[in-house]
Amino acid sequence: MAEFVQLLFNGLVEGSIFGIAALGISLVYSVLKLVNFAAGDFLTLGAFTTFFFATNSHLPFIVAVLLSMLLGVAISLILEFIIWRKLRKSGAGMLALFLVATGVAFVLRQSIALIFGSNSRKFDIDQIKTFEFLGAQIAQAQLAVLCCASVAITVIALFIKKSTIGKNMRAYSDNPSLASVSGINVDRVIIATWTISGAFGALAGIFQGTVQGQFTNGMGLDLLLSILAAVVLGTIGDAYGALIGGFVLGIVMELSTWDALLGGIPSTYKPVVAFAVLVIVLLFKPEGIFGVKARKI
Amino acid sequence: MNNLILEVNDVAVSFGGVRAVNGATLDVEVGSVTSVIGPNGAGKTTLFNLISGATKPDSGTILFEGLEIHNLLPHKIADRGIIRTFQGAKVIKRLSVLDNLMLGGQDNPGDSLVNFLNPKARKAYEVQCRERAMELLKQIGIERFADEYAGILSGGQRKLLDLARALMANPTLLLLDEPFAGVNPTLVEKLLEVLHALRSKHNLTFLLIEHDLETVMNISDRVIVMAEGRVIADGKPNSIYENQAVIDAYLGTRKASK
Amino acid sequence: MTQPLLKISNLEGGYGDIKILNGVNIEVPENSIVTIVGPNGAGKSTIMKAIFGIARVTAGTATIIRDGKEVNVFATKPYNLSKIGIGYVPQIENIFVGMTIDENLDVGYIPESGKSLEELKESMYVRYPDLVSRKKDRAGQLSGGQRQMLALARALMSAPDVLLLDEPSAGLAPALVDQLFDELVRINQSGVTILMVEQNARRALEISTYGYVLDMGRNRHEGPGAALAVDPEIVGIYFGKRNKG
Amino acid sequence: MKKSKALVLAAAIAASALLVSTVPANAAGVDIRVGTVQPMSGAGFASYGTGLANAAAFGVTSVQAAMTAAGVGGSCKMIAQEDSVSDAPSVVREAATKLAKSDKVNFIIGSLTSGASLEVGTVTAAASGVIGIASAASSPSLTTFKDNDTLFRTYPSDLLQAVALVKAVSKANGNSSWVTVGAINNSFGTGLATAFKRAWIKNGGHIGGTVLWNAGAASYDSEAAALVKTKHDAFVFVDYPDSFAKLAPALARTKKWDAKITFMTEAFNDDSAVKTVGASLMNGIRGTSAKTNGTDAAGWKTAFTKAYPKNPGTFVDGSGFDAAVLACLAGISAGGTSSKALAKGLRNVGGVNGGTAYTWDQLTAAVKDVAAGKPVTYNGVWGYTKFDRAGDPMGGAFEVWSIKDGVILHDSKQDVQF
Amino acid sequence: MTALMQPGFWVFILTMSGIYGIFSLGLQIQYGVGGILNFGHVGMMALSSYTMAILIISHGINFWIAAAAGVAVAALGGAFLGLTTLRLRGDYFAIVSIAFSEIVRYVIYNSDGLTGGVQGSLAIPVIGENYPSYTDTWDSIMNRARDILTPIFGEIADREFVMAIVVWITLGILLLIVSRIERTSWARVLRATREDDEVPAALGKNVFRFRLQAVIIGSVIGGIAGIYWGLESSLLSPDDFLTLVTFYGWMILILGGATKVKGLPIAAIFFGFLYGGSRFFTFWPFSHLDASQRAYVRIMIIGIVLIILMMRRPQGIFGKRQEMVLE
Repeated sequence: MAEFVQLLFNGLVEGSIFGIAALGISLVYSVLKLVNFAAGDFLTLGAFTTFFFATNSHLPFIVAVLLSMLLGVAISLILEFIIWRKLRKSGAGMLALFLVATGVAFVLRQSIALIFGSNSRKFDIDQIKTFEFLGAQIAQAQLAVLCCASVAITVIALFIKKSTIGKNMRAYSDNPSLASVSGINVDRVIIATWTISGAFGALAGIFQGTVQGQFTNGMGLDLLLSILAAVVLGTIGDAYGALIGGFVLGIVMELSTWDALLGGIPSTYKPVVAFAVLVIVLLFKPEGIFGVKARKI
Repeated sequence: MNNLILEVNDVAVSFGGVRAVNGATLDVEVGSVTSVIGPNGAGKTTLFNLISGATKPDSGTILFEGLEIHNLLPHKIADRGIIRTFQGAKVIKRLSVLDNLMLGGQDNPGDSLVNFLNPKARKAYEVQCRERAMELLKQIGIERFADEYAGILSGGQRKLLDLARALMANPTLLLLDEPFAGVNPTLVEKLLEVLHALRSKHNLTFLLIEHDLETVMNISDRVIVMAEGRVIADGKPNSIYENQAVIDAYLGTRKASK
Repeated sequence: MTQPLLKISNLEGGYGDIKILNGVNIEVPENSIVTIVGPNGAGKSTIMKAIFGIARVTAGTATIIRDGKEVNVFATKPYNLSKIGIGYVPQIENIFVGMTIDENLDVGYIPESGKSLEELKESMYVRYPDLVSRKKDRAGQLSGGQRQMLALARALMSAPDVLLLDEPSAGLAPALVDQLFDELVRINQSGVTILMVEQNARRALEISTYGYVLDMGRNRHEGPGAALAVDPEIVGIYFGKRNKG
Repeated sequence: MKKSKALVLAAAIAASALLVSTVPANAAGVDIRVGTVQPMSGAGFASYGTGLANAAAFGVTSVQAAMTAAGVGGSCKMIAQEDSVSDAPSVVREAATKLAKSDKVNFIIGSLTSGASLEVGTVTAAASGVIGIASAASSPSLTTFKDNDTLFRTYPSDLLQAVALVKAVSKANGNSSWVTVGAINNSFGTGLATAFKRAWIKNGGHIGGTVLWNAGAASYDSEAAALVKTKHDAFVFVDYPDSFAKLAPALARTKKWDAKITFMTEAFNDDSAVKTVGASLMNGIRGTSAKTNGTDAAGWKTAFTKAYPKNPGTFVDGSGFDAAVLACLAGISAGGTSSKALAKGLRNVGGVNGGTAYTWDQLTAAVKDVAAGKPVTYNGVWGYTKFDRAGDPMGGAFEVWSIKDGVILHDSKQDVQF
Repeated sequence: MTALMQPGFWVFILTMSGIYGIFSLGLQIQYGVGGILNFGHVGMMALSSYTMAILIISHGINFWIAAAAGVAVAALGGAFLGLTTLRLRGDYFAIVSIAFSEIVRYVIYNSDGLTGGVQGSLAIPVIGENYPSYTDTWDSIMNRARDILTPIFGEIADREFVMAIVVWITLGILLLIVSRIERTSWARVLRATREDDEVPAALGKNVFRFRLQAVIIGSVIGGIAGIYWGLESSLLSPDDFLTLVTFYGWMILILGGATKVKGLPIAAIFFGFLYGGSRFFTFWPFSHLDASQRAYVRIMIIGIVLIILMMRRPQGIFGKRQEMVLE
């Protein structure tokens, strides 16, 4: 039992980080039809800049986090203005956008390495402090991340559901051509999308750095495929789906190692389990967990 | 011998809790022109999707030439001889107009990769298919676009191409989904002539969805009226105008009073 | 004649390299219903698409009177057209199918309308009571007629001076066509000017103040709607002989 | 090009003449060309690769300076330092091919991982006049690899390392104790883990369990749970500091892990490693590493950091330095540029044929000896340099170090000898 | 600059370009014709090269049979991928296909007893003593060919030179076959499916069959690339089959113009020489950087070139602009 609770908790923590990163990717995809392969590197950037602000510049951690999120947003917007906007105007398809995103990922990843070096970093956060819950050791830093991430996603999901700009975003992803002729400020929608994606990308990176205690410039890339799996699992474009997709993936990956289940799969197979879950779910629900079967017209 | 080519028995299907077709029963006689009319959302297009296999029914049966087809995949149903057109006139935009038509060719040996090693058979068919396609293009008057991307055609021209492509497939039963909507009246008449010629020559059966009542009344042997997923009336064109259920559900009082 | 609310002069344009409009002139007086008819490929819908930046404009002007001042339509970004009083209902895909009915209305609202969101929404639900009970449903679940009503309501949420409609009756059952044209008259009576493109030429012209017949991207005929609807010459050429009787 | 070709030719003629007459070599001097292949830009390995590449460059300049100081002709130059991104064999192959065919180097130092180093071996075996020196490869595969004697390494084989670990663990816990082995799931980790397990069982011990973890895993908590669940008197972990820094907190959180019964490898015999993981988590951890006598490793580190202030600094840096120094010395000693001559040179300066022992701060004297045709024993900064027939460093002493309050203690009483 | 003039390395780059070209050709038939977004293509390469290596090393099977079996297993992999997931929407299929290749890679990574695991092909278990390396037969053929060619071409004709010729002849033949296939009515149907499933289905075409065949043919071609990849490396490692390699294949495909095969070999060479050639970027301003900074900048340059190319010519070097803008 204790082990189950432990694995479940670990899975939830990881899942919440997947979820928060997945949200940005999911939004960008549904609004801009862009599979943002550079998203992983925004995670790395967020963690490294937070480290820089907090540890090198001795700013309070929360200030460092906010500054990093701002930076993530700024870079997302700069890329929008110098690259994505022009590409969309030239009528570039999904694949062209995707390839440019890999190009952006190359540039971003190498820039981070060039600026911050290849050494690993860690935040000045106590990783060890735990309390016992049902026999499981719950790490305080992890619990904090789980709470913050879940709250952040819920808030953003509510924002997307209720606010004017959120509704406009959904309208744009639903039907871009109609949106642009029905008084929706398309530029503002796109800026909002990049803002959320940039800020949440950085936040996910900071959370991952917090949970693991240590990170290198390969962090984002290592997580990217799992995050993409979470996006698809929770149905592309669904904010809550991103969180649920992340949770499902995180929990399944952790629980797969439990001996009570089929004797436990070696933990080196965790990524295989994650992808297998993705494939199996899609076989039964081809449009993801939250997908709706559409009426053919 | 049964002269019904198509029998739809108590077919139902729903999407996300909404019953699109709700126990529809109808049949089509060999060589007839049958029109399906009805208000929007009555389930007409869904009915077509069911017959052509694009949608699987939740319950009910569909028989074509006396054999069940409702569990078959769309291409199997097409192989049996039911060919359809689409409401929005679907053309393959990035294929040439000619290629769009040649897509309709049936039993093309070139469709099978095994015949890649048998170029003789492939090419013979291809030449024959191309000739036939060009002939049809001339009939619908867009042969000058043969080698252009179909994506450059206007809405009306796409309708024509969609129809011609269906004819390429030598159907026994042709399902036409709003073939005349958005086509200007002069062209509609030309189309009707083509269809009439085909009907008399090949004993083709037509089942069509159409909103333009005058056209429907002119060409149909029989009219089926659908509303809310069911058949609410079925009979000779003239009888429809007098049917109170049809007036309520579809025509509206003003039209009927005319 | 006073200055028209919306004026399109010598409009030329099309898609990519293909030219569809070859100099179109349309005038829409305030509080009128103006209908554009003509055969396939005449460029009817292209006029509206040109105004909304979907089709390319190569020459010509379009102006609208807003608060007594003349505003250049082509110099306004498509999503700002609602702010200068132009509403638009495209022919297809004219609602957000993945969003609820209520949200569709929210999205159509702009603060520049000068009215409150709640007030406008309320008036829409009064106008289209069918929609009230389905507020929380996804718009994709609506039937064709309801969709068209929702599309109209969505466009009206910006409280436009002029409403542009692209084939509003296309694909509607006859009974619904009647309802629709009745509704358009009502909208017009409430003070909204209408410019529409229609295949169902006769019905549309019957309710129109003025009509234009377009062919090959040019003005061919024009005149008061009712007169145009029965002009034998025009009927013969453009509406097909069957429609005569 | 023409000039250097002529020089090489002259050197070759001179060398062949010398082989007969055994007169001291290198009056004319040889131009030794060195290149490195290391993962410098990819995720995960970049800091190791960069450190090794920098250290190699430092080694080359050190010998060059010594040559100048000793008045020995010729040169030793770092020609190019190629990046292998993440050490994928195909990329290593590309980089090594460039060094061998375009840059015409005599020595390729690298790459980091065993698989990648074997790829270097494939290139050197096919080319002529190029020797590969792997700087961090520990896989036994390198020993058996058919490299035509063109692939050497400055890092001990897992087989050697495993025996040292076995000795250290059995000394602390007894021969028949239960050991749980944990390793990073790459060739470094699994190779040594497997070698250790075999050696441990042969030694009469028991294995309580084996847990592997992926380098870039999203979390390490389930791995930690699996580790502490096993029956164990001691842990043996084979890992890099970067990934252990993520595992260690997870282990600590289980409250069932004791650092004092944990044995690790030389990767953690390094201040930066202790800093990466955190001193509190490392308290009491013991480990083995190769030991060389008389080398001022700390002094070297200071000198290296001064020369390369931006160097990321990892435990393995010294191995790259040793490889470069050996390459340059071997070049001087070889008196020719054929693969055979260079290989012979490497053995000649690594101590196989005896000779005076020199360390990194005595290079001028070493160069003088070598140029005079004498064999020397270069005692590496990092470990052994005495190459056996397969090009592997032969065993000597391993030290057992331990960490207390962030300080690495070297207690020679615990050392294991072969 | 003299290093730049040495042909040896460029011959190697040419070989790799050719292998990448073959790899990319597999994607061409899937995407360029069928519109299928396969991001797991590298999995097929892994399957074929590992199958070949295992059969030769562990079972002593004849090289030619092993190579053929490798391609066959890649085809089976394609069939499996297609049968299980081809019914998904395009973008979902793309992500799932990544999952497929990653599963293949992780299984290789963790199946020590079969594939040598993380140690690479060198650790593939050998039955008996003195089994050959999997490249032995091939190497002897290459060396024999080299001995014939050296008198004609001189010193440059080394093993690599022969390899380059063989790879490019293979690519040439495959290009010919694929361009022929693209002119059949089979390809016409497949092209139709890339835009719309319903139209071809309504005309009696089994859309799924056509797509599945496209994936399998693409996988066979990917498998052939895998065989050459294995022979060129002489050592296999799971690290060689990262998703990144699939992306390189896509870059070549898109640069070449996706829908036309003729641009593909040129794009492959462009990519190969950009990738390998950027190793020579040591001149000003790169001379101001140290080696590790240059390593970062090199990959950055590849990214920047890619971005600029796609922005300038989103349809690729040889692509048709018109195909992109049709509505």
